[in-house]
Amino acid sequence: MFEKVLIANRGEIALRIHRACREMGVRTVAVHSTADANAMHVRLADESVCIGPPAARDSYLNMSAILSAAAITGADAIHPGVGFLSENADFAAMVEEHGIAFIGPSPEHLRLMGDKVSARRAAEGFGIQVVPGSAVVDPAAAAAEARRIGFPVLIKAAAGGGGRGMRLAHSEAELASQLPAAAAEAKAYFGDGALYLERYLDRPRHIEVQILGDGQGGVVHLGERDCSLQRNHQKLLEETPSPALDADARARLAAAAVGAMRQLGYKGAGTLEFLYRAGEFFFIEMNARLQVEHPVSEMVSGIDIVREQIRIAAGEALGYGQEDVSLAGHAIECRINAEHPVSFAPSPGTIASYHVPGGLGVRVDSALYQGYTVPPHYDSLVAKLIVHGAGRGECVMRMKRALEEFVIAGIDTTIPLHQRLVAEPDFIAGAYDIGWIGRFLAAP
Amino acid sequence: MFEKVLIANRGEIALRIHRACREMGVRTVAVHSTADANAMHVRLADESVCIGPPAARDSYLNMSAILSAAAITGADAIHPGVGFLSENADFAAMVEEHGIAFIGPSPEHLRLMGDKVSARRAAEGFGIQVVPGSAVVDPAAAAAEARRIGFPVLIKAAAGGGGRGMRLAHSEAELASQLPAAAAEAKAYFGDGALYLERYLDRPRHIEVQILGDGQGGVVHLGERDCSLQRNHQKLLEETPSPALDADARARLAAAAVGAMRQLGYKGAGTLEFLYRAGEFFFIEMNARLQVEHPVSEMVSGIDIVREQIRIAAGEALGYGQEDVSLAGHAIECRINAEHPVSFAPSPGTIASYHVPGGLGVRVDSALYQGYTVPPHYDSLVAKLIVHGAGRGECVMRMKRALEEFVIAGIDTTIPLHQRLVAEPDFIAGAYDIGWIGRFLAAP
Amino acid sequence: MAEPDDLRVDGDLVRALAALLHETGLTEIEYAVGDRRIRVVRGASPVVVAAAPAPAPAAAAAAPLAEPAGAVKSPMVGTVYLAAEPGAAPLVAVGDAVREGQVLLLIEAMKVMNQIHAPRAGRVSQILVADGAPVEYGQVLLVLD
Amino acid sequence: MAEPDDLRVDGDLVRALAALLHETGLTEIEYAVGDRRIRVVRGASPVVVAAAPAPAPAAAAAAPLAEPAGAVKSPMVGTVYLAAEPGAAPLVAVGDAVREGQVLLLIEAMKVMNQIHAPRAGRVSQILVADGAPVEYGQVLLVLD
Repeated sequence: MFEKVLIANRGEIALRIHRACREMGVRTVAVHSTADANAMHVRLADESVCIGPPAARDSYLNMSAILSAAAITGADAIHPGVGFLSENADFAAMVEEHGIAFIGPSPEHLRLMGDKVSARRAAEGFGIQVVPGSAVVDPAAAAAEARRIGFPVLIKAAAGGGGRGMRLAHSEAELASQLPAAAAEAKAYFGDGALYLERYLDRPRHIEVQILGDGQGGVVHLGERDCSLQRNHQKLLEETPSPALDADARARLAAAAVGAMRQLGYKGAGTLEFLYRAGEFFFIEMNARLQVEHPVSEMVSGIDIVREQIRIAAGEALGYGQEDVSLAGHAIECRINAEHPVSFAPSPGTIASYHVPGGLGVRVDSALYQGYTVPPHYDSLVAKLIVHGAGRGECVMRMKRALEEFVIAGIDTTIPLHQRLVAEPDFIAGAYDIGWIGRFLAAP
Repeated sequence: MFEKVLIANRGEIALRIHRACREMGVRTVAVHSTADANAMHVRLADESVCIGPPAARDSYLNMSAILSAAAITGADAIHPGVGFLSENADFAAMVEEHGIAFIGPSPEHLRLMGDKVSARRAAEGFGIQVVPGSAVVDPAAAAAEARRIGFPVLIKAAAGGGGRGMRLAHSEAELASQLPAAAAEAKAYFGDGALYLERYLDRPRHIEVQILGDGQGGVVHLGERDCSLQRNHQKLLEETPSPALDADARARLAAAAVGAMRQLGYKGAGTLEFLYRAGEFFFIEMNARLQVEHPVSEMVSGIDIVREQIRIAAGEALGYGQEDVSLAGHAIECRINAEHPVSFAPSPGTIASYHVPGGLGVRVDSALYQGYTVPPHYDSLVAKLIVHGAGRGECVMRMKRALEEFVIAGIDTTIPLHQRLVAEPDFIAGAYDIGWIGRFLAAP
Repeated sequence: MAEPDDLRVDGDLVRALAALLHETGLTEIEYAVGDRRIRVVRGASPVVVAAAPAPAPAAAAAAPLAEPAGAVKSPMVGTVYLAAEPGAAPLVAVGDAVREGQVLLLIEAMKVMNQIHAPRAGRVSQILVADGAPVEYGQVLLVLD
Repeated sequence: MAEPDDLRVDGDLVRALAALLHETGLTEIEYAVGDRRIRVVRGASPVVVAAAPAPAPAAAAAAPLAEPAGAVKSPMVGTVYLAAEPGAAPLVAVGDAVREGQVLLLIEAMKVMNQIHAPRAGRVSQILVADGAPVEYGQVLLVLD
């Protein structure tokens, strides 16, 4: 096992990793920008190193500063967390070249899954259905492809993610007019103008499967997560199991994901994301890293995903099979952002008072504390409220009462939005799709 | 189901009950003394009624004030919580006479279990071994009985509890000299000078079984709890499963407890307490109510014990059998008291800062908040920190890191004591008995 | 003219003013007589209030924060009655002079009627409860001048 | 009558007023008699400090809170060297006058030696790092007068 893990991230996920290390008896190094000198994970870590100014490109994305921090502290592993460098194959390779373990998949797998086209090709190779579509070679070929898969079609940046730069075309004329703009946008956002065309699915759900592989033949899944409640492609609330799946669909999905990861020889935690509609799953991408919403899978499986990541990176085998994993009850996570609950205007600032809900089945993952100042430089996620219950109904009621108890004063948060959400008949019925939040927020 | 439950208690257990009600869609009435006007459960409840001055006898033990509060608010059930009136058969009967449901066992069962002698007789009737001994009729009979069961013997108040008024006699001479003083003490503490004599067990463990019965034939157990870590008969830390039991002992214990409760037709949550030594269990008493340490059983079973109490009191059947109860992983609870961690001097006062640990497997049951003032009138329990993990080792490590994160400033608490405790080799090995804490604290 | 050694702090005065601040809800009092001057300020002390979730409405009307000097408070939880029996005239009315020990109100608790007696002689200046209303312990029932 | 130079701080008086502030929950007391006047204020600021758990020790020495005006800070994380090569004389010593742009120290990061230049001319008044020590971003390396 590692002696000392450097946590190359910030906020609640850095604290999450610190906690897992602490519980394994592994020492921690927090790295931080000058804006995060008072962050909770910095205060709790065994050691901390300031790696740069507030801008992420000069601190949390500064590979040489992070590697230098690992060198001066003698860390023998780096956990990249979520976002920042977590899916950067070059960083993973560089870490390993320095004789330090990268807590994540191999650089090859990061590279494979980091590009939508190669990821999709790999999925097809593993026998997983993908959304019909293909790379855009030229406008004429794109038009022919669009006719084959049927309008409306979605134009995406091949190197993109997070929903950025997606465009919908309902006709050949629209397609022709959208392509140049989409290419320019892709180039601007992602440094690569390559485009991708695919069938547009009407009101699908976003359903993903949590995988753990040890790279030694061991692969298990921890069930699916339904992340359909998204605003501008940002997930707001996730739950497991999905209220939309029956046992057959669930078994098919899990078998496809596990089979693919076994063929790939995948090492680490990862998530295969799918669109689901009317009994059919279409692979969209794989996140070859920890995900923000991993806690809901932990709540139903009892498996500490971050601990498993660390064990796997240290060369340990899973040591258990799918038959040893039992998924019990239901779990829901609300992402609490430092944003106005109606306008979604970011709301950094000082936490005037902070009181978290407690009791049975309630978990809070947050790096906030009373008196802490949320800096304006990073994303707005400040707390994850996760509840677990025997069934979905109990779980929804528990989330309601936990939201009632949660006090975060001094900044605006999305708690009031979540309170509205969990009282909505559609949510209570589990009847929502990836467009539901957009329609809900647009309603008068 | 009830419309409105009056919570006849205070502190964290009142909040615990409020939470269960809230999650069932049941409205809550908090009753409180003038000292508790700013208590968390009072703030969160749908309604609140001040029932008297700080002294418990005039407020939380004031039956007519509580019944009047139920009358003026229209509550259709009363949950007595833990302590105060929770085991008072007269109160339970009075509540029912007023047409209000008492969330607890029948007055008859409270009466049966409220007296050590009748409880012990009942246990023997159900085929459960008790510590050899009997009621003290006169000094000569007591001496004969002591010779039969063997010295040393323990002299207890028949109506007592909490370890008060217990005396050890190593010889007939000691027995003769102790009896009058013990009778006087029993009279002073419990209003009843009747005494009880039993075999003294050397370094036993305190192991208890959590039971749920619906009074309609349904009885399940939720495993045992090891509560051997006690200071002056006050539990400090509890865990489940007990590190001392093997599968056979565990099965025998559970079968005895479930069998007894089935014969009794017990309705409600209850706990049968045993002393355990060298493979043998001896019944000591039954707590016919919710217990402070119930959360550890909830963590491993996934069953909300307070919800079950409410459902049972509302006339519902359990609806599941022992085969549906699966006990997974390990759970530990640390009782955090407002006391100096070395001198145990009570430390009421204002909470200057409060920050609870979070993350996977961590639960906090506490009614504290920053700015709250712990009143000097009641017991010193201010928070319960409960952790759950796949195994005992993981659980102990999680408790360590959670204790590190817990901040309660402005008053003294027993957090530092718990930090010492979880680092002790004997605790880590699970090698402790009911005298361990006493020896640990007496060590230089 | 005050001598230098006259600058002693009158703790009782400050305490009295602090009590006035609390009672009145003011946050600052400044007082000057001739060349003597005192000013007391109370901060917005938001911690207690802010740290706690929004309080739920009380069942019965909460006792007023600043209670009048002649307040007669409820010694028990129950239902208050202003008259000895339904339809009868109220036991007392605003403006009535009452003797010490005179019955002012009745509170029913556990099906028992409890008489609430005047703690001293005086004149009824306010009646703060309605006939048949629920009352909690310590709630102000009426005020004697 | 007190002379101006008589205005010494009466510690006991301040302590007495501070105790009164605590006792009464006030945040400010101002008191004046004639030309003598005292005002004590209690801020509501301790929350930030109190709310956080005890900070863990930093890997490298934390930058001092109040940094000197002529502080030269590390632009990167790495290992600092005072000499151009092992065994050589230090690049600068306390008391040396340096030109703008002169190399003061070296920081090795990612196996690359980076020269740290004087931002302006001046005299080296303090060197705050040891040869071979790890440094973090923003850490004060040396001070120029």
